[in-house]
Amino acid sequence: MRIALVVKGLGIGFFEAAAEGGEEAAKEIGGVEVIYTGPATTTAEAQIEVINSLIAQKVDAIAISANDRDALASIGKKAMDRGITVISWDSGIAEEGRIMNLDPSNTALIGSSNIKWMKNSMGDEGEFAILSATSQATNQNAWIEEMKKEHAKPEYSKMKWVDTVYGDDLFDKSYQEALGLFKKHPNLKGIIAPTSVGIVAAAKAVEDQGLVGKVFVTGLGLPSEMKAHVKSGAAIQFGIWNPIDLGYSAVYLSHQIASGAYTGQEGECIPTGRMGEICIGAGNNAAMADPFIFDASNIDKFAEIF
Amino acid sequence: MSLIPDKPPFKLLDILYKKEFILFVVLVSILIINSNISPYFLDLYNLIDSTFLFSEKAIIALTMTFVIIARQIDLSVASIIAVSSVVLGYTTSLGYDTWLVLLLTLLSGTLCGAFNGAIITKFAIPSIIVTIGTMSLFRGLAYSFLEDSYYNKFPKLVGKLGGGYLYGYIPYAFLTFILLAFVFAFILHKTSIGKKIYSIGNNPDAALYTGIAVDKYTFVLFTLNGLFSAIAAIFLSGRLSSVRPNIAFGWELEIITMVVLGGVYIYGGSGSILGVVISIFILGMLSFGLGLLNVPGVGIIIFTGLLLILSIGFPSFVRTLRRKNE
Amino acid sequence: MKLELKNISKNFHGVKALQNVDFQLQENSIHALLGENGAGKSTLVKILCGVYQPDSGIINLNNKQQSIPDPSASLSLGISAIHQESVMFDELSVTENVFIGNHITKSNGLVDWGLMQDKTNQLLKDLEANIEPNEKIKDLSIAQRHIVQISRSLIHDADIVIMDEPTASLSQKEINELYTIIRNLKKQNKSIIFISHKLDEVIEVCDEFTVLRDGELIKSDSIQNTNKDQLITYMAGREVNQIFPKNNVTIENEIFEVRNLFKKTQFKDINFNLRKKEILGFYGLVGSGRTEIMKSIFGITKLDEGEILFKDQKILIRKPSDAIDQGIVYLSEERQQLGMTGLMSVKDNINMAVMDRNSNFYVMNTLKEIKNSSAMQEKLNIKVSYWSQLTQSLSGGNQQKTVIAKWLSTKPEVLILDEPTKGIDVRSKSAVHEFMGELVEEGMSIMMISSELPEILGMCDRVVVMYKGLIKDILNVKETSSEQIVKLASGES
Amino acid sequence: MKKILLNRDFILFSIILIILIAVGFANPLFITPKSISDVLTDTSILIILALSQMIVILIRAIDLSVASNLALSGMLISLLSTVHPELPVYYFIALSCVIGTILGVLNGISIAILKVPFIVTTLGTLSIYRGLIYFVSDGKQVYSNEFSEDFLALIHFKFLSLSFLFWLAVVVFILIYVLLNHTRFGRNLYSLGGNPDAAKYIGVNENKYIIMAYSLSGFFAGLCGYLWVARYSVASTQIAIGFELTVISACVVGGISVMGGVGTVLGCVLGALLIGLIRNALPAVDISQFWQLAISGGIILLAIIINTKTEQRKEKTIMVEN
Ligand SMILES: Nc1ncnc2c1ncn2[C@@H]1O[C@H](COP(=O)(O)OP(=O)(O)OP(=O)(O)O)[C@@H](O)[C@H]1O
Ligand SMILES: Nc1ncnc2c1ncn2[C@@H]1O[C@H](COP(=O)(O)OP(=O)(O)OP(=O)(O)O)[C@@H](O)[C@H]1O
Ligand SMILES: [Mg+2]
Ligand SMILES: [Mg+2]
Repeated sequence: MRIALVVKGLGIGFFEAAAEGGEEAAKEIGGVEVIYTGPATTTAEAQIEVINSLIAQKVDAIAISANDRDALASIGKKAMDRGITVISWDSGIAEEGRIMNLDPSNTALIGSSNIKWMKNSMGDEGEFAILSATSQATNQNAWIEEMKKEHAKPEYSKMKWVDTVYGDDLFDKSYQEALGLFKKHPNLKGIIAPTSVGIVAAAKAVEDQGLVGKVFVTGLGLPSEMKAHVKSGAAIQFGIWNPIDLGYSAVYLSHQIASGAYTGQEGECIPTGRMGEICIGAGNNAAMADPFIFDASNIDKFAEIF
Repeated sequence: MSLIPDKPPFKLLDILYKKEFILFVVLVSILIINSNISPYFLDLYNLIDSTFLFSEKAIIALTMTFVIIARQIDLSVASIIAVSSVVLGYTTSLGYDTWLVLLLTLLSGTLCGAFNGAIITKFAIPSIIVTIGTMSLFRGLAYSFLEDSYYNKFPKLVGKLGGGYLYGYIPYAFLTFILLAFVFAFILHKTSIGKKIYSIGNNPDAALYTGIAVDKYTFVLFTLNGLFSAIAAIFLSGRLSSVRPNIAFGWELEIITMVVLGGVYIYGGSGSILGVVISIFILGMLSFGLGLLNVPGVGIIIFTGLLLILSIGFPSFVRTLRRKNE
Repeated sequence: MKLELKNISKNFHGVKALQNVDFQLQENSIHALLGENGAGKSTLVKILCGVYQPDSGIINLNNKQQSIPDPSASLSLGISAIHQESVMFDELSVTENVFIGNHITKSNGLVDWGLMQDKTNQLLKDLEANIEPNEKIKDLSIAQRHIVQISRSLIHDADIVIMDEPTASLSQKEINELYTIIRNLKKQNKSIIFISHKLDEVIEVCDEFTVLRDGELIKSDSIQNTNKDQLITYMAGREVNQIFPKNNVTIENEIFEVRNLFKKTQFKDINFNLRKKEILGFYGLVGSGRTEIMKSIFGITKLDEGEILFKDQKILIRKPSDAIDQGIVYLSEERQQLGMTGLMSVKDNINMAVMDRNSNFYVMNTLKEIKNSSAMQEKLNIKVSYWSQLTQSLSGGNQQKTVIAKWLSTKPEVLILDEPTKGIDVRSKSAVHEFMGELVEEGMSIMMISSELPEILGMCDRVVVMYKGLIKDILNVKETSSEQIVKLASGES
Repeated sequence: MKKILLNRDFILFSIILIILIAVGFANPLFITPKSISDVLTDTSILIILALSQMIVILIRAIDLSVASNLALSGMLISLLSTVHPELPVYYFIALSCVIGTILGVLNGISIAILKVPFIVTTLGTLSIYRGLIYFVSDGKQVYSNEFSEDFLALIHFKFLSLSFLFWLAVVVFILIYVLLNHTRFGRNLYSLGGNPDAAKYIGVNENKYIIMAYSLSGFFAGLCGYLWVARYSVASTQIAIGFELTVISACVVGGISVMGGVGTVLGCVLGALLIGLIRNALPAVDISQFWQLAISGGIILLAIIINTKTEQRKEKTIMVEN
């Protein structure tokens, strides 16, 4: 069985780790070939091109982390019409374009956790800003919506949300945007970057500007990439789910559905190897696990892993 | 009356030196190699589907051919697509009638093109510079209008145009491209309009002194390029069923590559639609073939770059060598 | 013997530009290099300057064999040239243009601007030229540019100075100044190679001559042993008579008139009229505004004020096509840049102004195009092998004929010719003159800008004399003298 | 006086000053010495690349491949530094310059020897060099924690509280100023760009100069490859993507004519400063990030129009008014 693991763009650490997980799942299942692929630029058009050639190769299943939930729906539908199992993971496709979607974690939980980490890092008073990926990113925007809900709660009343900027998941652009935030908001105390590229860039900017201890960075990042910044004090606490597990689950789920053992419909609980069972909820959405929190106490250990 | 022949005596060898012939040979070799390497290549469905990936760009490549033959260049086409797509999404969201939506979309692209044309002709600034500026300006407008929102609802007709097939086989976008290619080939090679465009590209000053309205032609060509970007925007938005400000990012270079690989001289004055059409198929089949081998997108980029340089460099290198031997 | 060339040959992809040419330049002499367009004169010059390498042959300088691999080698051998093509750099200063390609450097390898400035200043003073070394070339007049070119060859203290058609675009007064400089050079023991199509001046200033035809050496001798007619015969290979065919047509009533034309900083108070079958000359120094006036009449540039009347009707010309529609056409003095599209076929060029007439609802009719081209070819005797031949590959004279054919195709009533014979050889020139006569006979009216007085006196009925954007006078050619015209043109009266 | 007012560099300088003052009013923090020094640091790489691009534009060409060249050189030395962190930083800088130069020479050869028009060549190598990054790195990024300390330290060196990057840009400015204004090579570049046909007659070997200009452009792209990687401490396939257009905009705004042979080194630096200023100022004043692209596009366009207009106003005079 050939399962394609399609990512937003090649060369991003998070996805490289996910591919590792996918390979692991394939080995475990046996008889599965994982095709790890993705476009050079993180655009929907380029991703469609990749999926198109996967359809032409008549692969058995495609698991996609989508650059655009709507743009990929019709190509997803086309793939399903040709008898290919399509699921989305990490960043979802609109419902009609896939069988099921695997969120890395519960969306509401990710949103609220980010605000909590911010509070734990900067204290409950002061200004903070968001440094996101592209302004169009499906998952980031959903998380930001949830952050707004959480932030409205009274315990955050003294934390002022002053800005939201976008670094397009490009390191240099994110760095620039972080510098811009410092200029525009001289009293800034925190940055939430719900993207593994943005969080490192923001931490780096804090260090380079000598703002360690004054501005705190949190968000979603890989421990291996954030280790130095936790040590420096630019980041106190941040989180992520295990990308290896995510890639593992995506491939495992694809296999289970493509082999016909499961349908991937709401209400089903699908066994996924070492990850246990993943249960599918409303809109055929499923969540993998709660985000894991990293700080100085455990960063060394996890930096070795992903 | 003296009898001067129109052309020198026909020699079979001359065909070998024709750019179109060389391109054709390249295309055939790619087809042969592809079908040998991948068992999935020679599949009617697959081939038809692969046209979706280049038809929108190809439509713009046609007008871009005119623009480049007239010694100009337009780097803002992809940004015009962004503007037009936003207009398409916005007018749909206002609940306008389908035809009005399409009309306003086409109008927006045309206006962007006209803006380029007006600045280039009124201020006499090289188009490469002007369109570097409007490239940011237009895309910036799309960003500032959409901010972090997006449109995913379009009239049914748009969706059908973008993703649908005529008689279940021929994609509308591809069909449009092929029909337009015939029209454009006719205009360029058989009409006085085409000949004037060649004159302008060859020597704009002489064309002006001959009474050809150089500025008017330049203006119209840029406007047309805008219009066709809007047409491409309709197909693309329909296919993606989503509009985001970064739509068609980086397409301008891909479109120019199509034109230049097709043998259109980048400094104007020479080139043919046939060459461009063959080059579009070369690029389309090349990237489709490499995609079937799961060569990542960047691999395709490298191949395209090499093809671009070698297709022009090799013949001129051979020519230089032969001249040295003379 | 200063310089001796033996058996020089040069091919350009099959074109034999020079075939076994011998050439001798004596010490302290002015040597005329003559020949029709394409005879190979400039090619010879470029070989001496290291721009081209000969395919075969020997170059002896001061009785020593030399090779000239590149232009700087040529300079260091004491050869310096003013080329036919402008070798000026508009955006650079006078100083820099004088030293271009050979900047003086200090011991640390950096350019010594101070020294170059001083030297240029000194030289310009010696030449009594009122030019600032810091000025950019684009701000100079044509004559001043020539002085800069000459300074360039003087600064290198060259023994051999080559001038390839230096007078082609100079007025009489400037030509005379140039002769003074040339004679001074000779006094300083320099040898000069002088190329020109103006045979009168050749006979006046030169000591020896060499004639080339089709890349072959025809004759080399002392000027005293020859005369103008003989030179023409050498060049053309046959006798050419009647250089200025007088046209004895009866001039009819007025057809074209301009009133009070004015364009800021360019010209003002321009009033003249043109009658049917008349040839009206425009004489003036280069840069006196003649071209500017014609450009605004033709709709290339905008007039600030003034009106144009055609057949007693006021007409508005906003772009060239307006003028062409009225039957007024303008043949530019810059043939290559403004007259033709070199990379398009001869047929396309001939038909370029009548595309609309040769097409049915925009669709080109090739038959009509060939018909018109053939008619024109017959009329003008354009030498072309096949219609799709590139115009670029024609010789200069045939290029000029092609451009004329383009305009005649429109069947104009008023023909404006700007320096129609500039840089073309005697035979083609007389063909053009003859042809002008025929056109007038057919009922056309011609305005001709020319900087050659004999041409004006020979061809025109009346002459408009211009000086710095103003009309000094309009004279009847039969009732005036060349002295009077030159005087008016230099602003002396 | 009128001459000064119509001087392009002066107009550009005034525009920069006006923007600086306007932004200063909106956000006084922007014009503190610290902030200005940040802007200068941030613009330094742009200045260096604009200056080297200027050399190419002077001879009527453009190098579209600089950003890809930068990224490829940067990636190669980054990969090496992960394997050999013990090598001194100078070694990496030199290597980056060498790689950049080689890539530049390849451009030059394609244009001069193979006669592939510059737009086509550099459009091609823009893709090729960018694509090669993926292949040499296998799609992986090199992150800050993978670089040696030595590799990153140099960039944080400060002198007179101005950054290393800034001083380097000053050095490059002086070098290129001397090169273009006080060496035969530089002057010949101007003549070649101003009138290529005529340049032949004064013995300028066009091919040699094209290759030289592109190697210089490549050399500085390579240098900036190190600077970029060290500054952001990241090397990936995506770094500096699209930056070539920013660089070209800087040159064009700075009055370097794409028709060749015209432009001053100072103007080029001012052009880069103007663009750097806009990029830094827009986020600092309260303008939505979504408007920034449109505004900077608009300002670039406006600057180009003003530039061209001042140039065109200088018409030559035939008539002496009396
Ligand atoms: N670079 C070149 N490439 C091809 N052919 C050339 C080149 N230069 C000169 N020729 C050809 O060589 C011949 C001699 O040209 P050349 O310029 O020496 O003539 P000339 O005597 O200077 O003519 P003119 O009086 O028009 O200046 C012509 O047929 C010309 O077309
Ligand atoms: N002062 C000048 N500096 C530079 N170029 C000049 C100058 N004057 C004239 N020219 C050039 O000569 C051309 C003709 O100039 P203009 O119309 O002023 O004079 P003209 O009397 O027609 O001269 P010509 O005899 O050259 O036709 C101009 O288009 C320009 O290219
Ligand atoms: Mg000549
Ligand atoms: Mg003139």
